[in-house]
Amino acid sequence: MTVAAKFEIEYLQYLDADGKAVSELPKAFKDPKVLLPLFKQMLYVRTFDTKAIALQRTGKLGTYAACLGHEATHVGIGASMKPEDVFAPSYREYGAQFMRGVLPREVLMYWGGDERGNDFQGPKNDYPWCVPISTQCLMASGAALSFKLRKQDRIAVACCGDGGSSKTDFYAALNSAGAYKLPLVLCVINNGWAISVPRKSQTGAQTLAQKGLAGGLHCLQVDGNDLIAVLEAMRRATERARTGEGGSVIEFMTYRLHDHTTADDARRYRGEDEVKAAWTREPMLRLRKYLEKAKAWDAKQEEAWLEECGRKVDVEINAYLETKVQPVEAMFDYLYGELPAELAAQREQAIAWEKRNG
Amino acid sequence: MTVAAKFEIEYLQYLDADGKAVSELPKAFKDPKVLLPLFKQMLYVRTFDTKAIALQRTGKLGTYAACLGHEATHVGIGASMKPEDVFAPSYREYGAQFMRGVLPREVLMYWGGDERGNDFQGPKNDYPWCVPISTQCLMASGAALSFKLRKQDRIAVACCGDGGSSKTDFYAALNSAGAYKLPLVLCVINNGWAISVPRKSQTGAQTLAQKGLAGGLHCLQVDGNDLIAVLEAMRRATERARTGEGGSVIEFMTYRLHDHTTADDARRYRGEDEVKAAWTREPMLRLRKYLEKAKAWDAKQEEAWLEECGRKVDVEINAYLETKVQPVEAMFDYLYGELPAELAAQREQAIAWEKRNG
Amino acid sequence: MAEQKTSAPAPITLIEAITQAMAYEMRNDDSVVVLGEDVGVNGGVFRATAGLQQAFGDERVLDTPLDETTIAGLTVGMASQGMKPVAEAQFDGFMYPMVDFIVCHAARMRYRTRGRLTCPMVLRVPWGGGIRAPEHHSEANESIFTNVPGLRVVMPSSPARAYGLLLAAIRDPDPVIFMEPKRIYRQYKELVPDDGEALPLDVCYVLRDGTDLTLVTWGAQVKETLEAADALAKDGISAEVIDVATLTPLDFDTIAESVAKTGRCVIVHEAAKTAGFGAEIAARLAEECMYDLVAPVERVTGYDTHIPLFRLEMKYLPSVDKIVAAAKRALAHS
Amino acid sequence: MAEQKTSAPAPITLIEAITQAMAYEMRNDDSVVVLGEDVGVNGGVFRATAGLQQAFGDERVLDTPLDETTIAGLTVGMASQGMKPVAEAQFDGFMYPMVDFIVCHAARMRYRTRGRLTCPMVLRVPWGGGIRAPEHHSEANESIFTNVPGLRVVMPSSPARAYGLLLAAIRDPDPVIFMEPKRIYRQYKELVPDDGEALPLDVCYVLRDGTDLTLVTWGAQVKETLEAADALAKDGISAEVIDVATLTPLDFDTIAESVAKTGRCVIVHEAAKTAGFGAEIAARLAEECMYDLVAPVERVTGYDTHIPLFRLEMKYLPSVDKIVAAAKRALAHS
Ligand SMILES: Cc1ncc(C[n+]2csc(CCOP(=O)(O)OP(=O)(O)O)c2C)c(N)n1
Ligand SMILES: Cc1ncc(C[n+]2csc(CCOP(=O)(O)OP(=O)(O)O)c2C)c(N)n1
Ligand SMILES: [Mg+2]
Ligand SMILES: [Mg+2]
Repeated sequence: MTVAAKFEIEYLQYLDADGKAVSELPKAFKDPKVLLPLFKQMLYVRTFDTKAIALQRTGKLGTYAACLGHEATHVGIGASMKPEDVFAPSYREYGAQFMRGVLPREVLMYWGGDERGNDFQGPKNDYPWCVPISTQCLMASGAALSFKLRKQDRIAVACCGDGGSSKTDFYAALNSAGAYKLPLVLCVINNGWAISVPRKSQTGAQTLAQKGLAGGLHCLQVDGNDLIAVLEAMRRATERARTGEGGSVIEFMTYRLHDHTTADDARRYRGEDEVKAAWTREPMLRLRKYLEKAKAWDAKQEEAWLEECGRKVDVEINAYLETKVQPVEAMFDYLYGELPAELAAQREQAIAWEKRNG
Repeated sequence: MTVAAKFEIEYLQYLDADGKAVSELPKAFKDPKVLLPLFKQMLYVRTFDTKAIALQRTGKLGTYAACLGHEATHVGIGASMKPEDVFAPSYREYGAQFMRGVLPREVLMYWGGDERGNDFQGPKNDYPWCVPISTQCLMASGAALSFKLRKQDRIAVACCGDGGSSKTDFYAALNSAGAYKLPLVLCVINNGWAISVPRKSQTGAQTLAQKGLAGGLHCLQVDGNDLIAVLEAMRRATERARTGEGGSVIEFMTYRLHDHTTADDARRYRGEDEVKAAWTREPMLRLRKYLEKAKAWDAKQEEAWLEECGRKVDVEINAYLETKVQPVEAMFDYLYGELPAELAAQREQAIAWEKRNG
Repeated sequence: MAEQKTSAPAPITLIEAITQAMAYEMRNDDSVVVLGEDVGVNGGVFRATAGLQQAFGDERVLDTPLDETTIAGLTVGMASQGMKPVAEAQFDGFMYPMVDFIVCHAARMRYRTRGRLTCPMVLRVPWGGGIRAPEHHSEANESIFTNVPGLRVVMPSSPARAYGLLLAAIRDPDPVIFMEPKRIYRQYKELVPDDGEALPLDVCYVLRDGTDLTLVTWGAQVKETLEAADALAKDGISAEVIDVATLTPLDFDTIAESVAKTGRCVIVHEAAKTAGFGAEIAARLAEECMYDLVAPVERVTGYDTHIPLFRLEMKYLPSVDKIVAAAKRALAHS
Repeated sequence: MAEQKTSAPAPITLIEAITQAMAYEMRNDDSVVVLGEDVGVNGGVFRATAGLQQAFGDERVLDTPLDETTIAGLTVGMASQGMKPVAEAQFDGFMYPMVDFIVCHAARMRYRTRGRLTCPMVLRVPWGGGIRAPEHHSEANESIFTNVPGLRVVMPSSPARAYGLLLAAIRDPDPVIFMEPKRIYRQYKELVPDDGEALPLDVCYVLRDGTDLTLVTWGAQVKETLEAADALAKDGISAEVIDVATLTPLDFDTIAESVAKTGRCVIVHEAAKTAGFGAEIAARLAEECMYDLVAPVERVTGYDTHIPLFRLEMKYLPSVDKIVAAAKRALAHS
């Protein structure tokens, strides 16, 4: 038999669900000093998430997409990027975004129905949340192309879900990244579900990582609940991107512990047992055990930190709640660089109507 | 290192460019009696192609997409299907279509600017030529899904080019075929060029066959100028499809010996040397040598057959040239099952205008 | 649900009428299948397909991979091979990747093959704003299909019309884009007998007779338009209200007849004004009814901007007040 | 070609003017890149990019993989990161897969981010029928974008306007859909100084003054419309001819002013009639110019069918005779 091509896709895991090392830890991520701030960030994100859900439940926020269970993947991705890189999230990677300077109040503003949430004061070139699934991946490929053409030392990182890996835009992203050898990292965050559709219904492929082979990209599958595996996978992929070796597809295996969004009721389509089992593998647990064993963290520290997190998040929530609604003309003011005459007339009409009837 | 997945893609070739067997021939395709009618068909197709190009050059046909050099792949694919299967061509697989009963006059009618060319009198369920690249692949996946749902023992076969394998619709086809385990064979006919864009610019993937891995499909790369390899690849893929093992992606390596279409001038973008070299590997040559060596064919037979081909094709050409243009109301008559009142009024208007001014 | 055929009839909502129509036709015709994201065990994010997979099995009700191109392509593939697929786009804003297959294949299958292959499919699209939903969940994009020959664009505005028009759409031998005004999915209930009676396509519905002016609208705005007619009635103004319901092919005769009587026309729609479908109706009036008109045509529409996120969206949408104001402008002419 | 800047000026065709505009702006602005299928060494299937890759290199002129979704997505990605991509869809009929990115991202980038990110891109689309091309190579689909806020839809009809409008489109800070009437790509030549002077967007062009009626059109039909005006002149009828050129945002004032003078309007376009962009112009007339009109508005358009394959296509398209007939119908009213 003549072989046209041969492939092997690696799986990365360092800490098992109990926080025990299952293989030699990468040097860069051995030191608790490196991991601790990220663990704290994960706790911060979870605090935010919990409070955001509560806000929605009390009518103070619109539909909200929780990130419960994704914290290691999200924070790990955010930690692996440089400020000048560009991040293209889907709609729940707050952990990555906070590391890049997106403000919790911005997250809330967006889900609270206000476009100003997308006007990040931090990472000015990052993409906003992206509702049309996986289009952010292809946009990120375009961003990466612009870096390459202008010889900028920047990379683009995009996230999508297991469901999102079925989207043609995802394929277009990996195809173009391969064709132009672009500095792009495509992070497929496989949390088992796309709303009610389980991973197995999305594709006949054995792994989602292998989709990268279709474009000749570097492929990797990792335990997305293991922060160290996430960091190591991202280290490899970002290094490849920065050194001209091209794009990667990384599949992060995690689990969506919450409903799809606050508008969803997952009990309709998935069993309690599965969720219960997933809680034993969630990302905080193992990292906490690992850090505690290394004497880098303890219950008291956690209590204090969580309290601080609560205070910090509350400040953000208050800032959000105090934001006044935009005036009616805001509909027109960001439509074109310069408002065409036709639109200017409509703008005046809208203002006049509001004055009279608003 | 933990391995998440491992793949190997086979390459099939039986006859080299000189007609010498490079490996043990598959039993089913050893006998010249099986190969001879197909070789004759290839000669017929080439005769048709040559005459169609000439028709275009003399202003008797619109833009025409030649199939020069693709004959083994096209005829081999057509020979591997059953009448009740569904074929979804791109726009140059006349060799496959003739085997299924499409008439040369229909091909000419289509490229001659007449929709009636798509009204195949032979294979009633086959798709017409498809201009929007690779959409036929996804449509074929839908056809295959309909066979599966209705438990019909039929398969769908779609063709696209190397360029077409970059199209998101191609990815959607393989993704859905994998997700539903559909009886679908995706034939990627890699002729080296997509108009002026060479294969290497389309993708970073080492083979086009491996794209199937993205959907968990069976993948195979074959010498598309070797009829025996084409037949064997199709035998494997169609058998898988018929026995519920799901879809395949087969990459047929061949070469576009003509311009992209009669509207193209390939000298603008590719070298003479490459084309010259390709002529030494073209599909007729090796099969003729093989059959001659097996005493199944000789120059005299070929001469007689080509003469017959010429006569047969001329009959078709005459039938095409004699076809009267459709009346103006033909624009309306196939738009809806029943013409809505609004449209009926326009139809009358059109007829009246023609009568007065036409 | 699919089994409830014989239970005592109870009033149902618009979305329940949609479910009822699908269930009826799935019982009636084996070749009808439903497909889309989350339409299976989850019953659709709006519950339009609730109970269908349980009743008909997962070979009649298919969850698809998450890709709208895929949904459109599979749908056209199935339809062209003799099935009658009813596909769902989860929200209006996710329908754009389907445009290629709809325009290039669904709308042309019959035309291109001179009737050899056809495309009897329905694409259901929850449509429009006003439900405080996230971005891309509130778009009024019906106009994207109205210039495409070979399609039908249909939009019901009551439970009964939803039932009858969806049955008609599924039975129609050609592709139908069936847009569902999600804001009024559960606005009110009415008795909709599950009798399998389809309504005609290509017909506008006169919802209220009147003599002073004609209000023309479709979809969720039927609600505000009827309310505006009520408000006008209090001022002694008699407004005729027409629900276009089947946008294309358009039944312009019903509109023309009304305007011949009233001499005034206000067109109300949620989509942006410029080149919204209201333009076509106004154009027809300008071509064919100029001598009937005693006042300029008025359009009450969304502004020529994107529908804003939900804190501002109600200021974007047509409102009862805006319709009344336009009607009064029209009435000021004589 | 890109080097010919200083050579003696010679008259050029519309498509040469397009090449000239791209070359000018690529010299002028480093951030301008050209991308599409076959735009590189092949210079585009219509030769619009002929010589550009040779002049500017393959990092300024990029062949893309064969996927229109990819082209649209890469374009939006580049534009939102500060480049000025000029993308080509090879033919009108291949533009539909781009709709999602155009509508969901290009048109909303600025709006969604409150101006933080923008999308200064141009999508060039060879447009329209009448060149005896194969299927999907002859479509007039401008209306698909005219109801989408945040875009500009532009269509030149002469070499000089092609040059000036394309420069304006590339320099514009927002996304522009630039549709090129391929039938008149090489219709005639005119002197187009390569001076980098852009024309204003959002302006209609009065090509011929007249007093008896107004003919409004755009794209390739400008040719037939001007010929119709000539024919009418022979009968002593003075027709004003307006090339809309920038469909959205629309400069309606120019049209209204003309109709105020002439009282009659015939709108000519190649796309199917129903919900074609002509409807918007007729609608505006019905809203704003009713008291100026002395005759019903007329539309001369393609039928509400797909453009047929080429043996029949000329019977589908508006013709001089059809325009003259409509004008005479309008003139029969007084
Ligand atoms: C184009 C498009 N289609 C459908 C949706 C509706 N939708 C929102 S999220 C979602 C599932 C996404 O699943 P996955 O990609 O696995 O990401 P996850 O939500 O699990 O993180 C769907 C179908 C959408 N937002 N965009
Ligand atoms: C969607 C779409 N985009 C562009 C084209 C124009 N076009 C026609 S054939 C072709 C190249 C196709 O190359 P390939 O897929 O390799 O097939 P081949 O012609 O070589 O058989 C292109 C770009 C098209 N027909 N459809
Ligand atoms: Mg998921
Ligand atoms: Mg090719």
